[in-house]
Amino acid sequence: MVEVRVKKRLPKFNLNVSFKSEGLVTVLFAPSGSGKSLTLNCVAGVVKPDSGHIEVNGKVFYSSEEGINLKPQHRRVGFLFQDFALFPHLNVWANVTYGCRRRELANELLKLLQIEHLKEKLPSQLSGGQKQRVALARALAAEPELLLLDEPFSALHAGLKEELHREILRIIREFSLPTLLVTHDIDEAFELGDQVVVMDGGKTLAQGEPREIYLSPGSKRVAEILGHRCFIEATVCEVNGNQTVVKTAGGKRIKCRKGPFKRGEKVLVSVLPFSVALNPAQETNRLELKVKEVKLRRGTTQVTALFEGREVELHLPPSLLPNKLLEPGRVATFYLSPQLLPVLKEEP
Amino acid sequence: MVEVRVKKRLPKFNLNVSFKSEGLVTVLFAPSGSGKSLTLNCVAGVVKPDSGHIEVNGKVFYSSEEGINLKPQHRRVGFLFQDFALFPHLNVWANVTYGCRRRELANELLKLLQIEHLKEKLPSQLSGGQKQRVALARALAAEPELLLLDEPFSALHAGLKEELHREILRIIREFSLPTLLVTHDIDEAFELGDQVVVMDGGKTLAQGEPREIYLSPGSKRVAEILGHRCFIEATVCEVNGNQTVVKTAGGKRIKCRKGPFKRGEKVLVSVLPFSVALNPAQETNRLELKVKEVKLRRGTTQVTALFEGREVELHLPPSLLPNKLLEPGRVATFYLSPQLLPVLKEEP
Amino acid sequence: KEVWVFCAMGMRDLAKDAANHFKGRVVFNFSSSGRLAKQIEEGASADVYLSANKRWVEYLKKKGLLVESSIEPVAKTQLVVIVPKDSKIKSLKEAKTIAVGDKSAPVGRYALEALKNLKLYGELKNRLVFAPNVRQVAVWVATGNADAGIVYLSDYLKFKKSVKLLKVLPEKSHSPAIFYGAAVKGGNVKEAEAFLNTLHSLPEREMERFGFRRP
Amino acid sequence: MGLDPLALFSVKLSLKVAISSTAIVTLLGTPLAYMLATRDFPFKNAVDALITLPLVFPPTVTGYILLLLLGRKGPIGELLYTLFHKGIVFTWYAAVVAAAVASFPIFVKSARAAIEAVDKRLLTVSYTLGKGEVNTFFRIVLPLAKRGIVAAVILSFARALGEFGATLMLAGYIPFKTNTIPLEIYSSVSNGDFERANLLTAVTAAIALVTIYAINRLSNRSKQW
Amino acid sequence: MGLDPLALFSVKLSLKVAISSTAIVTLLGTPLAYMLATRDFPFKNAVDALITLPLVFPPTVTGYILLLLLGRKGPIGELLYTLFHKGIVFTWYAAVVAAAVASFPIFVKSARAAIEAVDKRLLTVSYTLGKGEVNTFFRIVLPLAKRGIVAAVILSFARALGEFGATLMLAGYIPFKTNTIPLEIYSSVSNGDFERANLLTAVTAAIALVTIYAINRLSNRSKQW
Ligand SMILES: Nc1ncnc2c1ncn2[C@@H]1O[C@H](COP(=O)(O)OP(=O)(O)OP(=O)(O)O)[C@@H](O)[C@H]1O
Ligand SMILES: Nc1ncnc2c1ncn2[C@@H]1O[C@H](COP(=O)(O)OP(=O)(O)OP(=O)(O)O)[C@@H](O)[C@H]1O
Ligand code: MOO
Ligand SMILES: [Mg+2]
Ligand SMILES: [Mg+2]
Repeated sequence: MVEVRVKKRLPKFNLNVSFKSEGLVTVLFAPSGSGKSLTLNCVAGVVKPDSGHIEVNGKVFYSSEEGINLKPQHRRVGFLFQDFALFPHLNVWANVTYGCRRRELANELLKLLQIEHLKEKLPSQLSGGQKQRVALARALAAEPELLLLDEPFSALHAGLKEELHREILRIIREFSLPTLLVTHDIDEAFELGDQVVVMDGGKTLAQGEPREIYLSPGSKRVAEILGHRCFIEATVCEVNGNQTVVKTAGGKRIKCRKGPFKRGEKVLVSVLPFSVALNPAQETNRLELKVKEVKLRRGTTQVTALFEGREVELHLPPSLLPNKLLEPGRVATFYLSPQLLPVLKEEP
Repeated sequence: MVEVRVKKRLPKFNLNVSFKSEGLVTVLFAPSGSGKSLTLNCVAGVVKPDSGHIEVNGKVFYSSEEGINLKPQHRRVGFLFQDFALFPHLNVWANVTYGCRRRELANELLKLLQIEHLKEKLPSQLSGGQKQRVALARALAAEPELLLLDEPFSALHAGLKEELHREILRIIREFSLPTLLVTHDIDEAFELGDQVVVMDGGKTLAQGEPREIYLSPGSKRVAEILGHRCFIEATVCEVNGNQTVVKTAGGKRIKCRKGPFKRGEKVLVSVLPFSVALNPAQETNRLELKVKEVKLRRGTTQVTALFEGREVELHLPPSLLPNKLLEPGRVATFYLSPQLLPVLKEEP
Repeated sequence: KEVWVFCAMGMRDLAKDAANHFKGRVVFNFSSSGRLAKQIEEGASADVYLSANKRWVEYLKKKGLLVESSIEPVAKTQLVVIVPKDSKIKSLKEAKTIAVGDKSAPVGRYALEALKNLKLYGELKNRLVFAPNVRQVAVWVATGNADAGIVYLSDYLKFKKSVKLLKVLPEKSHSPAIFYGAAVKGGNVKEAEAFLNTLHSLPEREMERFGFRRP
Repeated sequence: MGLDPLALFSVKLSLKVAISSTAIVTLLGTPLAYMLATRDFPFKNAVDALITLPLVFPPTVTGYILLLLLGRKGPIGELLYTLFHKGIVFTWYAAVVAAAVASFPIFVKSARAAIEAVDKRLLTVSYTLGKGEVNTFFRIVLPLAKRGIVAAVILSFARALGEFGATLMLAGYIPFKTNTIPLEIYSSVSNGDFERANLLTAVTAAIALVTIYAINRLSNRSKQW
Repeated sequence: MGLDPLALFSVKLSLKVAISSTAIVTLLGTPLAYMLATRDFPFKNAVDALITLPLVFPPTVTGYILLLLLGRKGPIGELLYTLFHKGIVFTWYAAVVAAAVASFPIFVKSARAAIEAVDKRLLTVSYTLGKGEVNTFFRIVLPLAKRGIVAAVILSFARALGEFGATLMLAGYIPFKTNTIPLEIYSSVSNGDFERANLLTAVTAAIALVTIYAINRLSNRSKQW
């Protein structure tokens, strides 16, 4: 269990985060410069908050009310810093074993992270991704009671990243190691996170399970941060068991994901690119849209279409191509799945 | 036009790269520790190669034969270092304008990269993503004749990354600025690259246009590096105009992507996860596979199925769910599109 | 026009007094006799050289740097034993540490000579502490770190406030402590001789005030 | 309790000497320290050792060696004499030379260590941004080594202010001409005039403290050089 | 051309004095430099300035002040006398004290600058890895400030080896007891025995060069402390 309530004023930046997570892995998800690293620094005791309360598994790290401020060396955190912060004068082995006495553990970690052969090298002789793995090994080798990972896989290639996702999850679960993970990769958040905390400009905006928060982000800002791109203004006209039915400005009725809305409420519908269903089904929405642009991407075909004058981006499986209907200028029929059309409160 | 042929011995690492690219943006794609950064360092003149030839738009930077070794300050490269290497004692503005005298340009770049408000801050007061953008601005502000970008967007969130992709491409095209780009993100390589150079262990393995090299990687190693995961052994049994037909060990005939193969040749078929076509079509392969695991991901449903005892990973659009047929243990029918089943030479 | 006088530390105050009586302007350079000799040898622009013994005068004479006719003794003083003001010591033998000038400083040579002649050297040899010049001896005694010290009478007079006189060394126990003066070749010889004359013609009483007598 | 004219002169002189010496040492020593820190050249270690010698030699010996070199008969002295028709021995220039030679090793050693501590990659980065070595030196090396170089300047100034042995040998004690404070203090002590010596010591201390404070302030204020 | 017994003794003594002094200065100076570099405490600037003073004062004045403090009538001297029934003035300990006081400011200033140049974040990182301040000091601060601290050690050693003025004042010139090389050189020069002075000067230079070389080698070899 991790509880973080922290206030900290910096010149031109105010941090005011607050979250509590029962899950093992809590992902901090936020745009660049939102205070993620700062939050981790407060938890690790590297930065002293102005006020607040930080507690991990019942151990109070910091509490302005109770006057507690544990020294960093007594917090037992394993911190992977965003810029690695390896000790430049120590070789890989000395860096990794700096905080631990168990050689076997260190050896195992090096093997796991595929940096065994680099034991003797100095940080200045490592590539970016190698440094990142050494930093990860160092954090894990200290046998921490809390893991703080600041973008731990950002410098790794896909294959290795996937492998390490699995391994790290295994370690975290094996030792029931509470973890705060910062990532910019929404798929990584899905893959690793039990809880996702969405932040912006130093504040916590929302929190929830990855899938839940992604499909019901609640507000437009949270949706944007999570990667939603197209929003359509509409009015709720029907609320039933598992759907919210809305009416757009153009009068089109669209079946959407359910949510806590009242009839007549002004809302936004987020059109997720992969909401496209390929077959008509009973529930799907049928839309005739004018295709504006078709782009081949790697695992998908990206179609930009116009819905009531607004650009909507839709992703189709590449196996559909070549598809004569999807040429710029033509009008094509799309079926959108209501479950992938979240409804958001319209903000003032 | 960029031509790079470089040899350099380091303790326990040999760099031996060689490529020539007519495209504007050349992506270096390789696993961590393959020598990408080292290659950029050689091009910038930061590291002196043992031998080779480096030429950009007709200007020879280095040539061991001709005895040319231009000083870094005369190469006019804009280098975004993987670890940013900002000047710690200079604020953002001074860092960005360090190599240029044109204030308007610097201002424009700061605005474009959304770091205008940070002008007065020192690097130590910036977040990771902010540092990265300052480094990018600094590289661009020097009005270089060659751009070297070492993972320029790795610390940014998706929304900003997409925006910057567009902007950077615009700048590169506007100034016809040849660019070497290192990235670990295959989608970024697709988005930005005119040419992709695949490297491994210090050597260049392959080169080509992103889509072309992705779908016809030629060898298993290149395919792996580009993110292919499942390979099935087979023998070519028919070669026609736009398909290669192979037969698996289990006797199943599979229509695959065309390639330079001869009948009877032993090959590997790479099963791309998004090769799944949703409808049966004339050309598609019909496979009955036993579902082993179904995982909900964000934009996709990941199905692990067994093909002749081997695990195959397939991605389905999420809008298909819930789908009773896709339960672990059941046998389901999948249609695979031949165009997304590249055939590779089997290596010894 | 000014006269440059290179003056041994031991007769500093006397020379300054002479300068007050002199019509022209005097520029002084004080140091130990030896060091001054070496500076002159290196070509320092000195006009007058005042040494604490004959040895350094001879040294420069041999190198042909002095106007030989001008070499003459200018003053004479006595050697005395001083002890800290609050000392209860009655004789030099009771002192555990005795400060003297080192062999190079004329004051030290005189002192060693005297100790040897008084048959004290063998006994006191291991209690001696050597100072680079005469004033240092006085400082050590004045601060109570040396139990006794051998200095010129002129120094005793200068440090009277913090030291007391134990005894005056017998005249015969050491070669006479005579200061010499000379004009330097290549310098302003005429003015130099004028200054030396002023020094020679100082009244006896005035010299005694500083602890000196006419040689 | 005031300063007599001679003491006052010595204070002014000492300031002049210490400032000149520090300026010379900084101007000559900084490039040398940079060379020693960043380059490999033949006899580098020899140069390094040679510079350290004036620190090891007792000041009197240093003074003596300088006298041999700069005196009227010395190789450099003769040259100066033919060029300018006067020597520098027993002038205030001699005091500057003595102070400079005495503080040079301290400056170079400290400044070199400071420059060596600068991340060499940043120099490379500066080169790639089109800046040559001189530009890079002033905009990157110097600011980043600032603390260490300021410490070196302070040490040099202090050492110059206190230089005694070599000055006495090379410049002599000439009232109203070469009587720097240390020489004047020495003279006072030899005169048994302890009060004057104490006063001058206090003045030295005051000058040193004020200067150190000023240098520190100045260097802290200007974030950028 | 050999060394007479007295000269030989002075060489041994000087080595003993310089090594002892450097050891003391390093042991006391390093923690102080660390405190000055990383902490804020009241009168920090005053402490800093106070340490610098021995550098500013002419060595004779420093020696005189030490004599007043450590002499038989001085506050510290009296204490030593009641405790050990002997003083240190005119013993080789006095030479060590003089050398240590003279080299302390150089050491602390240089070492402080070196420690200040260490990236403070790495200390934090060490704390988060469970290491306390002492551990962190030895495993992070010291190795990273090594170059600067080694330079400081060399400067201190050289300064100690060359210390003359204060030693002469505090230890006196006592043959076979306190005659360090500089004092012996001075004695030779005043005797007009220039050959012996030159020989001793050469010996000093040799010792300095060998020691500096050795310290540099030693510190380069041990990549980790
Ligand atoms: N020492 C400091 N002084 C002033 N402002 C600071 C300081 N450190 C950080 N900031 C500001 O605090 C904000 C949050 O920084 P933080 O490093 O926590 O961001 P982040 O969420 O980790 O971003 P990124 O994803 O880019 O790493 C930034 O806007 C940054 O400019
Ligand atoms: N100075 C050096 N001495 C010895 N080996 C080095 C040195 N610099 C780099 N290497 C090695 O060279 C190899 C290539 O390094 P490089 O930084 O080019 O990798 P990269 O492809 O950029 O990897 P990444 O994606 O992790 O940044 C690595 O295995 C690294 O360990
Ligand atoms: O000239 Mo002195 O005072 O005997 O050394
Ligand atoms: Mg961050
Ligand atoms: Mg790299």
